[in-house]
Amino acid sequence: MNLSYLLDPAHWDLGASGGIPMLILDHLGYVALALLAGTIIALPVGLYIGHTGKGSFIAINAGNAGRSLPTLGLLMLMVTLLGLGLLPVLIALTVLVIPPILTSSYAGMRNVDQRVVDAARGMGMHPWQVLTRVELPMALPVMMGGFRNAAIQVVATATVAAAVGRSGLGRLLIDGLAVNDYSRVLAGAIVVAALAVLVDLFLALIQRWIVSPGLKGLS
Amino acid sequence: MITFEDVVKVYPGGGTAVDHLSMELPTGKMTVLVGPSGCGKTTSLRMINRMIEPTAGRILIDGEDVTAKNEALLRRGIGYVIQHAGLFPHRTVLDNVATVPVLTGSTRRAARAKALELLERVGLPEQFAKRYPAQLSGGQQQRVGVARALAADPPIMLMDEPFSAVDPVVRLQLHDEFLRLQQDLGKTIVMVTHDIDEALKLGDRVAVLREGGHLAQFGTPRDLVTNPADDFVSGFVGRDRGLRGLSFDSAADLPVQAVDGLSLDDAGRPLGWPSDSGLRPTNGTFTKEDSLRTVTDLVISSPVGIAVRVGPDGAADGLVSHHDLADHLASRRS
Amino acid sequence: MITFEDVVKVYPGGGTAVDHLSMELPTGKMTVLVGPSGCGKTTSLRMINRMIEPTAGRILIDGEDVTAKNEALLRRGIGYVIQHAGLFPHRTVLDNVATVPVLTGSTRRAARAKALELLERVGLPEQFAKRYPAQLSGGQQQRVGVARALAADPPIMLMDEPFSAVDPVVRLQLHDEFLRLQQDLGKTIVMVTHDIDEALKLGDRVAVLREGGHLAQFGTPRDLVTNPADDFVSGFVGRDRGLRGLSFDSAADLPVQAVDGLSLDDAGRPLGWPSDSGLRPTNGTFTKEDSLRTVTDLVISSPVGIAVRVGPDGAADGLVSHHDLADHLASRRS
Amino acid sequence: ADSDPLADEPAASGAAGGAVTVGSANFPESQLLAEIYSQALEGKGVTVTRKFNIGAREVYLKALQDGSISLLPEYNGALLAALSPNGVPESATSPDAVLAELKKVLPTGTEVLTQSAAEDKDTLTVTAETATKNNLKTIEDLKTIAPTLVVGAGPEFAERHQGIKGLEEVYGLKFKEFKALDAGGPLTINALKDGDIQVANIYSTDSSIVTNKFVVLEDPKNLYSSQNVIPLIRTEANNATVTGALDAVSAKLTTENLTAYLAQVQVDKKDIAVVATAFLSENGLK
Amino acid sequence: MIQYLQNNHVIVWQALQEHLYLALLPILFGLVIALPLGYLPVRFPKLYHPLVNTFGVLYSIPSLALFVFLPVILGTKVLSPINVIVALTIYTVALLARTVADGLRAVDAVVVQAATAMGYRRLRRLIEVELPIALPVILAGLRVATVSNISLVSVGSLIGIGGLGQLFTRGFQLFYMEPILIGIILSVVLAGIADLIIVLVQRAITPWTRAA
Ligand SMILES: Nc1ncnc2c1ncn2[C@@H]1O[C@H](COP(=O)(O)OP(=O)(O)OP(=O)(O)O)[C@@H](O)[C@H]1O
Ligand SMILES: Nc1ncnc2c1ncn2[C@@H]1O[C@H](COP(=O)(O)OP(=O)(O)OP(=O)(O)O)[C@@H](O)[C@H]1O
Ligand SMILES: [Mg+2]
Ligand SMILES: [Mg+2]
Repeated sequence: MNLSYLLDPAHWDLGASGGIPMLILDHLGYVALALLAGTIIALPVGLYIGHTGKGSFIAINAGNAGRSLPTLGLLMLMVTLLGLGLLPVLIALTVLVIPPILTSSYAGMRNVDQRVVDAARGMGMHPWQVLTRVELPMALPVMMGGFRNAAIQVVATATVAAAVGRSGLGRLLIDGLAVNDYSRVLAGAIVVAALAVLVDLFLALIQRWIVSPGLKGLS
Repeated sequence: MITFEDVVKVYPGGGTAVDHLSMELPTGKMTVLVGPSGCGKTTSLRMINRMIEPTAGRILIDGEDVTAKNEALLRRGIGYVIQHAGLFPHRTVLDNVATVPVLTGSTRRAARAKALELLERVGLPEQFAKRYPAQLSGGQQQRVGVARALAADPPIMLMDEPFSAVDPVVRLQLHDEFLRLQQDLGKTIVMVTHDIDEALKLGDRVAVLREGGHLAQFGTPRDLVTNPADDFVSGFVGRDRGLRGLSFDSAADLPVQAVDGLSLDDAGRPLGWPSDSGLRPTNGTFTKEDSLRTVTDLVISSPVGIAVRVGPDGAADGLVSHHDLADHLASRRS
Repeated sequence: MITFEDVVKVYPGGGTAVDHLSMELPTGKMTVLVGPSGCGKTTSLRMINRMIEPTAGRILIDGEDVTAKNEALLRRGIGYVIQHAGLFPHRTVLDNVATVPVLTGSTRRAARAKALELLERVGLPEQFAKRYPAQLSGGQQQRVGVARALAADPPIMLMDEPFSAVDPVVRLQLHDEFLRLQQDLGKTIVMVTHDIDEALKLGDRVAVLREGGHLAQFGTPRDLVTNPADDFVSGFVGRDRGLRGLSFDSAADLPVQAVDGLSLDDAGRPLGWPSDSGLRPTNGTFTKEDSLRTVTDLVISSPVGIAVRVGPDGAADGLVSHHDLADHLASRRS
Repeated sequence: ADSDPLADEPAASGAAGGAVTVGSANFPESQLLAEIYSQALEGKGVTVTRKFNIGAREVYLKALQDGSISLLPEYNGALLAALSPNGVPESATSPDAVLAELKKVLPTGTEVLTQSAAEDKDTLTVTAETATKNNLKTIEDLKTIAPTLVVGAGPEFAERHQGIKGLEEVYGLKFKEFKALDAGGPLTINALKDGDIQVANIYSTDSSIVTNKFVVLEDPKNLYSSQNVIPLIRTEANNATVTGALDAVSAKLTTENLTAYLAQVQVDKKDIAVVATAFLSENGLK
Repeated sequence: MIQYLQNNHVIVWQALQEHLYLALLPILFGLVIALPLGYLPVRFPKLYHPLVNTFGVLYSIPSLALFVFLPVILGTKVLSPINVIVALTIYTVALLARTVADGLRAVDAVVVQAATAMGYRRLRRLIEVELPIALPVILAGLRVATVSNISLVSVGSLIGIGGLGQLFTRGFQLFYMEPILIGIILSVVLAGIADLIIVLVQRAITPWTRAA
């Protein structure tokens, strides 16, 4: 295993367009946009289904069906349909993050102890207050679990963007592969895995911050 | 006063949970709903704060139909203690208790101060305030549940098997605390249990429900024990009816003999019964406030068959023998 | 006989759970361990089948140290009924009960036949056999737990709060069934509970443990009630000690008066006490097999202060008044 | 990793009856040629395993060396460039000269067969608009404006002598930016069309050049030397039958017919296998 | 699309077969490895977090990188399907071992104690009591792993081994939607069928979960 590419300071030049820092930035950009889009789409649906119990069959199966869509195929399909540009990458990655976010927000809501919800209603909370003050905070540990899963997955998978000519850490893999430079591929793999771990750690910190200590051990 | 007027609840797909229930629960008193599992106790209770809507009939609070009020506002004025406490796991004990005051517009600061006071009141010292429910024992959680329901100082409290999750020893302790609290507060309380002992001990009124949501009897604990309406009620009240009945009779009018043959200390307090092998313990004493049941027990457990009555200062002021008691009990008849 | 010889259990990091415990649990009898939460009951029980190893001391079964035997084999010979039943959720009721026979090499067919018989015995008809535990009520699950422990026909049974998960009414029912079963089977049973009533009702011997794993008293239920070793035991046995004590005294020697003034049917069975307003119910009768407690209760609850004794055929054969009872109770002294 | 006990297929075996694993690069022409080779070999009773679409030259040469594949369609000039670490000798410009040089540097255990007349060169291509505006005819004309232009090609272009390096050494071109896309594939072509890049590396046989009226810049300094299609094969997989079949194919291949058949794949979206069969039968090879 | 299928049914069929084999073998291997591995943290609870973290990192290595690296590490040939199989097995293990551990850890301690007290020895107890009870959780994990594997295989097409993924690259190179669409549909259908099979198996072997 050859770490020369990774350790070469020239590849860590902050400004260089093919440098690792820029690639990380682009990569994180895809990741963040996909997570944002996925959350906007999946979270309300998951919460609604979990809250009402209506359509849980759909939630579970849509989750699984979503997972079965091959990201690479979807990406290539989107490129042939929509042309180059950022949109195809975003669509493919968003489809990837929807299932874990959907199923975890659904499961988080389902797992909320109904007796507690009952107590909240019994104290005179309005439905919206029950949702925001009781159900959501209690569902958070499970929801964050799903979100972290989605994040790890999308960090690893965003590398396929390079297969359709986009930037991101996948460049190290695709370009390294194309010129038979294993050191570069290795650098890519390491940086991606490290980034995934860091993103996960970061989210774990957020989780600690927003999840009530009273729920420790309930996730 | 809470009035049930011909209330019926039929669950869609289920049978009749509550069947033409009419009763009046007096203000400032505790009414206990008791009956076997599935007889409609919880359903009846939850119709009061409209967690469940009746199929027919009306429920009035002080003459006003509960359906006339906004649901949420109605509930904020009614404390509700749920089985297993139903505490919010994500909030500290303090914030659990402060919930309703905050909901009703109190400042967080004021609500917390109030909550602290209430925790004190239910026997939880300040150091528990910052804990989360998961860090409390079952009995402590129940207390928080009660404190939380009291927080808005609601005139009415609903309690669904509030003491069922704790072991018998702790339960007895909670009962006593609760009775003391209620003496201070004088709330209108509706409580559900399936433990007849609990019902008889805590209730000012007891409503016995039977399968299918029928009211079998509504009355004071004494009514139930001494005049069960039917076999179902007498079966439910169980064995020892005679002895149980004695708990409602005061020992105040029980004639006593002069104190004699008992060793006393300087202050006149009983030391024991002299015998060949030294002093034998009295095994307890009673006062005028005790019940005939206590006296009966003392007579029987006394080594000499005589129970000792003491005055407020603890000095022996009378004796009751088997025969004295028998006379008194026999004379109550007819 | 199960012998505890100076048994000590100290959990790593915890305090002493069992402290120099010595006692002898007689063969063919039921011994109940009772005491407040955390006093070491479960720990003591589980050292018998080596689910927990003692820190010091020995436990012998019929003189043989339990550590001399292979763990798994030892356990197969000891039935264990765990709190909340601990049934295997993935096996039918029948296969749950058949587990140990299959483990010990019985054919599945034979084990199932046996299991079916046992289910019958604990009051579960055949149609329950194919169900899964989740399809049973709490009380039914407890019965399956008992049947499962009985399946290998072990001479010894350990039961950890076997009746705690069910409501009071069902619990009484299970108690009675269990006493009947034990009368047939005559196993050596060790049971844990924290309910003193249960202990006094079911145990041939009762061991009262106190905090810190000390044995406070070991004796028959009657010993405990009439001669509590110390304040802890008398406090634990609770109020009504006098009345409780009467449960152990038979009504057989209680002198009775001739039957008089009671309306009887043709077969001599009591109909009630005549009065101006018609017949008043006797509120129950007793036989020579009943306890003095039952008689006391009947006398008190009787509308005329007189309890009616009946013979095996149900015909009234004697009357007991308040004074008769008082005489008898008083005469038992000294 | 030269002898691998886990290898699941007898890929490297050049057994007498003939069993050949045919590979291809990851662009349609290479796949078409590989399919033509495969069908021709099958026609002669050779057992063929297809492992197409492997990747860039750097990758598939590795596969050839470790025996994962035993035959590939190659281009003599590009292959020579890839195998000459110190650059291609100036003299090697004619097909035969290239072939002679190539034979000197072939990895041991591999050989090339007769090369065909069909050529598919790497080109630098611009849109007609760019060409007119800047008056571009040859690569040399790019010299002044190169620093304002983005060039797009497969990722490997960045490191190759016949890519960015050679352009700088031979023509002194320094582009504003290099965009890694694909080897003359749709990314590159679309990027050129859309103006994301101004200069593209496209293969000369590519039908999109005609369709889009792209302008191929001339290569006066012969950076892209002759690029004749030539079979590259592992020696142990070769035998008379194989050589015979492949030589027959090479004899019929011309730049024109290759371009035409490739257009059937690229433009008409015909199946590669069908087009290959058509080639063989229309050229009397079947 | 029909047209394309008619013209290319041989290729599509081959791709489908290859896809199936590349996706399902790792599931099998992964399951076999994950069962004992997932049991470890049950036996030695201290191992739980280290194991979960390790699997988390493994799962975050991009598949393409793994496909490329395995030949270097294993000494396999670059085009050998073993690379893909090993890579996907690693992902399967990373997913499943955790599920197995979680499933086993979630088995009611009271039930385990009951079994011990009845005289079960450790191994038999694991096989007859703990594993069956953990099955619903494990199978739920297996469903996710299977479906993910089936969609991951196609990434292999970037290095020339990818089952239905070959249809993606082929279509992409020609800028031609049909093969991509066919590949996606077949991949999804394959995943759906595999998922359905697991669900049916689960229904058959865990009848008690439908009780109550
Ligand atoms: N949401 C519901 N839908 C249908 N039937 C219901 C519903 N809730 C309760 N029931 C039925 O109505 C009857 C009364 O239920 P309820 O909960 O009031 O009983 P309960 O007296 O509180 O019993 P427990 O002591 O077991 O709590 C029962 O037969 C129950 O099965
Ligand atoms: N595994 C353990 N490690 C450390 N301490 C323990 C452990 N198990 C029990 N203890 C402690 O040992 C003491 C006795 O526990 P045990 O479970 O025997 O009590 P118990 O009498 O059965 O109580 P309960 O009525 O609550 O079941 C308690 O203080 C308990 O906290
Ligand atoms: Mg209820
Ligand atoms: Mg215990």
